[in-house]
Amino acid sequence: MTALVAGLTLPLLAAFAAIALPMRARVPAALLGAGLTLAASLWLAVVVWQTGPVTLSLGGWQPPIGIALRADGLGAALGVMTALVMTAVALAARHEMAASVAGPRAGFGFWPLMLLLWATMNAAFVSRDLFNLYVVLELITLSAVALVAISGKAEAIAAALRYLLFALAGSLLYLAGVVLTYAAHGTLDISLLAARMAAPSDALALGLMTAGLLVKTALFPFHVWLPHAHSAAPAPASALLSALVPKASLLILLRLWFEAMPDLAAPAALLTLASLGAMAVIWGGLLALAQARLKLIVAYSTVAQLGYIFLVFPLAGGDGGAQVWAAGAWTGAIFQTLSHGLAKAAMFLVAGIYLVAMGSDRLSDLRGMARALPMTGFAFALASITLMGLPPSGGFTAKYLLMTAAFASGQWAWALVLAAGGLLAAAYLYRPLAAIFARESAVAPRAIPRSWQAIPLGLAVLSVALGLLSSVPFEFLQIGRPDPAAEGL
Amino acid sequence: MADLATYLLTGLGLVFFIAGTVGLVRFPDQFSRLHALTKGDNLGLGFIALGVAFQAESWAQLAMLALIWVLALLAAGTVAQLVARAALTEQDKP
Amino acid sequence: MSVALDITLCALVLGVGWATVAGHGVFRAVIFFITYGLLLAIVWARLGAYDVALAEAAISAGLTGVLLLAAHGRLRRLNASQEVPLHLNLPAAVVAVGIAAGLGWAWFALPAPTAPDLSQALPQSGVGNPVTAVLLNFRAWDTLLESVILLAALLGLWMLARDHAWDKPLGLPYHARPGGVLASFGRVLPPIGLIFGVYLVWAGADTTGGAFQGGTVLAAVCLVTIMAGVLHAPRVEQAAWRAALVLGPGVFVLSGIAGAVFAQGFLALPPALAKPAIVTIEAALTVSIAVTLVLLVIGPPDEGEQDA
Amino acid sequence: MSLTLFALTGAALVGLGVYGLLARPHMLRRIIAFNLIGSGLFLFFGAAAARGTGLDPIPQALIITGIVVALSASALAVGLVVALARSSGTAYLPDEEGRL
Amino acid sequence: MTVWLHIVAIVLLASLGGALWRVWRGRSQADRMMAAQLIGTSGVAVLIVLAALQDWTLLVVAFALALLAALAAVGFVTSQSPDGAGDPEEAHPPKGWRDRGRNG
Repeated sequence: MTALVAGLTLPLLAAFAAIALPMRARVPAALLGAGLTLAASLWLAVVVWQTGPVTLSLGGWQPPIGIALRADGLGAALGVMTALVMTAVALAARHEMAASVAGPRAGFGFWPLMLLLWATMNAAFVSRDLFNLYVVLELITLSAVALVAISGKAEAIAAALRYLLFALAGSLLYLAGVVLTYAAHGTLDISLLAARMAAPSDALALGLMTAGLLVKTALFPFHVWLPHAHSAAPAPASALLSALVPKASLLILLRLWFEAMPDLAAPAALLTLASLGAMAVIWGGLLALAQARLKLIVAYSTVAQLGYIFLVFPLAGGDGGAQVWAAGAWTGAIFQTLSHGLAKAAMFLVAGIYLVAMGSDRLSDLRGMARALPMTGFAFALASITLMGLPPSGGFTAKYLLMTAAFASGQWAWALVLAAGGLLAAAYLYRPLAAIFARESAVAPRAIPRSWQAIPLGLAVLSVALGLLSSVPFEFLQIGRPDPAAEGL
Repeated sequence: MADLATYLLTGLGLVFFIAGTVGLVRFPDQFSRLHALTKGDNLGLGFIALGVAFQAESWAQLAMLALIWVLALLAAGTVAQLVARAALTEQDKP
Repeated sequence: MSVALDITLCALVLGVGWATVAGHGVFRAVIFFITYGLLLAIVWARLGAYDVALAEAAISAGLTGVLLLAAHGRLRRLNASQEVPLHLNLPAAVVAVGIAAGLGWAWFALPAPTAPDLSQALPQSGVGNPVTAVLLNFRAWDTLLESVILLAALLGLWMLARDHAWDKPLGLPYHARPGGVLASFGRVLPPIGLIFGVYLVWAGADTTGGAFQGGTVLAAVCLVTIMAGVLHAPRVEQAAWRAALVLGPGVFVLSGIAGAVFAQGFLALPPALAKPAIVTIEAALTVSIAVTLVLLVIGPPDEGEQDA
Repeated sequence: MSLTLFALTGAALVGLGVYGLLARPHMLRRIIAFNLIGSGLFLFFGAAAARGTGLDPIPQALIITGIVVALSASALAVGLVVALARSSGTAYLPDEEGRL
Repeated sequence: MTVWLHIVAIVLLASLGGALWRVWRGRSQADRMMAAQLIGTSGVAVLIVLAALQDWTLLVVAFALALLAALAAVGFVTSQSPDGAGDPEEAHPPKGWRDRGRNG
């Protein structure tokens, strides 16, 4: 319980300190807060590993009066992934977002916004209350939009405004569903809703909430806001936005469909969700192929990579939840969520280094970067392996599990999507890799400290290691998993 | 007796409100409308507050009613003056 | 008779809502939106939700209105307040009617109401106003995050400043004719608003009121004094103001941790201490809310622009 | 009777707001439309909360939270619109139909 | 008495509706703002009547409305001034208004 509370309050207090303290004390305070929050997230994972899910009724009030928190394997694992990405971003941002480099405005705003985002991501991973999740989603939205606008450029303002427009529309759709849910059942608690008496308005409520969350997760066709918002932000902010922010709304979707209202998971609805995911995989990949700037390629790849996760709905949802392959599909989707987070953050941090070193992220300007800054080239290559789904990476484990479940359940179409997506990823990542590993280097880039280059490399190595050591996380994710009728393949 | 006062005073208040609205809608130029606005509905509000005061159950409620009226008078007076000036500047603009 | 009153009210609300959307011109939409907030406050009064009525009157009719008016003024000076000609958008109308019809259908499909039973919990909450009990005790986590949302919005707003204006005072440089009507109003209003705002926070424990409503009223009078040139907005780098921003959320978090250390758990308030704890948290929150709201409305550090 | 009236008014306000959001691309009007949708939803919620014996305080608290959240989002959105107008001279998003 | 107060509230709302027509058809922005101000006063009156009808705590809401209506109007007049930050009573912005010499 202490670890859970620490993970929520430490980043909040650090954010307050970063706002109130004078300029020179801000970054140290933020880094201290980041270190402590990382420790709290790891601690929470250890506690969950040893004793099972951690449950806490806030203020001592049980639902439906109060709000309950519950850290299961899924929530704790996402918390650890978030902590690793946040810590890496904080270390990299020391170079990029210090007031002396980014100016006093961005150097002031980045740190508290990052910490607020961290606190709310942690809150989203453990909250069991649908309205509390609405408040959390709004907080994530406002922090994320602010992080997009932080660069101050005209295109960033327009991208931030478009992002806010979509995100608020998504929030209101979600809120409409929450209102209907409370009006029908007098509770907002996910566990209590699982045991509710079904009402005719439930399908509409679930549909509204799902639609809102899809907009926030940028699933095809609601993805139009994402690439420009993610690429217009400064690189450390892009890493947070792409690797972490969509995961919060995604997690709520999983909680709704697998925990709160699994009885409403009709085959047609599950098929629709997965079809949209499949289209995201293809369309996002094709658009990524057409980009000339590294950050835009990486941002469009997020659209595609998020699509895979939606294959979990027909493979593990509804009546399929009781089948033997469900645990594999479920775990594969979470593996995809985790490994994409680590790899995507690594890629954006590499892009940030290149922007500082070369002043540009056009592929034509990045030729031969691996010779000048070998660690960054290595990091980008490892992260690419994860996104392509090549062994032995975490992305491979994810796609392997999903594909096995697809074959086992006879839904071979999803296996085709997985294969096509992998090929597309190889194609769109080949271009930046070819540029970075080109033999000639055009201009001598600015020197980048090795300690900075090592940060994305660390994340990329972790994203691969997730596949090498997959048995521990596999077991971890089963802790508190809804409906664990059958254990894996 | 108290009820009778309420009927009379709130009724009177309504007359002023209606007159104020009619003035707002009918009078052609801005400044006579402004006059209708500040006089009509603030008197109306005063009479309604006074009428309702006869139904009040405590001194605190009476004080509150009086305060509301004073505040509304103050605000309306100020606002009418300022908006009239702003309207003058607005007329200079294309 | 009371149904006739509600019908009149709903007709007005719908008419104003329609006018807000249908009418041409941004300024007209803004003014209709202000009157919309006012009518909605009356609707909440009719529903018996007095705390909501107060919040709606203070926030929707007051602060959001002045926010939109100021923004319209800015856009006009930037030549961006003009609107392209409007026409009927049939697909949008279909979607809108569909959503409204879906909600309308859901109303009749709702099962019998099942509100949580608060009769056991309320006496332990430390306050007599059930809405305050929910906000500051039962669902304190929501309220804490809500106060952080205000903060996040303000940080986001500040990020929109131009870099060279960053060390300038926040918002536009307001000025008024010394001794004029506006300046006098800016001096008369604060005492009234201050007393009323503090009263709302104090009374909120047991009757209509609360930290958000009180903070909004305080913010409103503060804004009037700033717009009347009586008070001046601070700069970002003035530490005391930034400390005021995080005071409320900070006290809230720390009291939550104290609950975890000394009482049953995070955000727990022992019934004996609940009332003083809630009043303390609300007082700190009110300060932060008021300052944050004022700064949210006046905007980032700015130099403004002259009328062409 | 009155509750149904308020709930249906809320639903209609949501519809009006959705129409405004989709059909009125000027960003200031879109912010207003968001507020219409939010308040319509809250009105529906408030009417639903008044159905039982007495008024359920939990929805009231949630609505107050929601009103403050809406104000925060509106303030940031207004700031972004002004910044957009300052940097590009228009309050319409790029590529939005009906640009001036 | 209850019936009469209901009637008063309804008539007040109807008169408020008349002012709404002026917002719709106003000739100038100031015209619309003034109509909104009248609507504000009518709203305060309605709330006072409802206070007597339902619950006297509504007087608090009426007071808040009266206070906040003034804020909107002040926001309007300042936003109408040439620099968006002035007082309509100033003939011209004071000299040096741009140097922001405040706060020392």
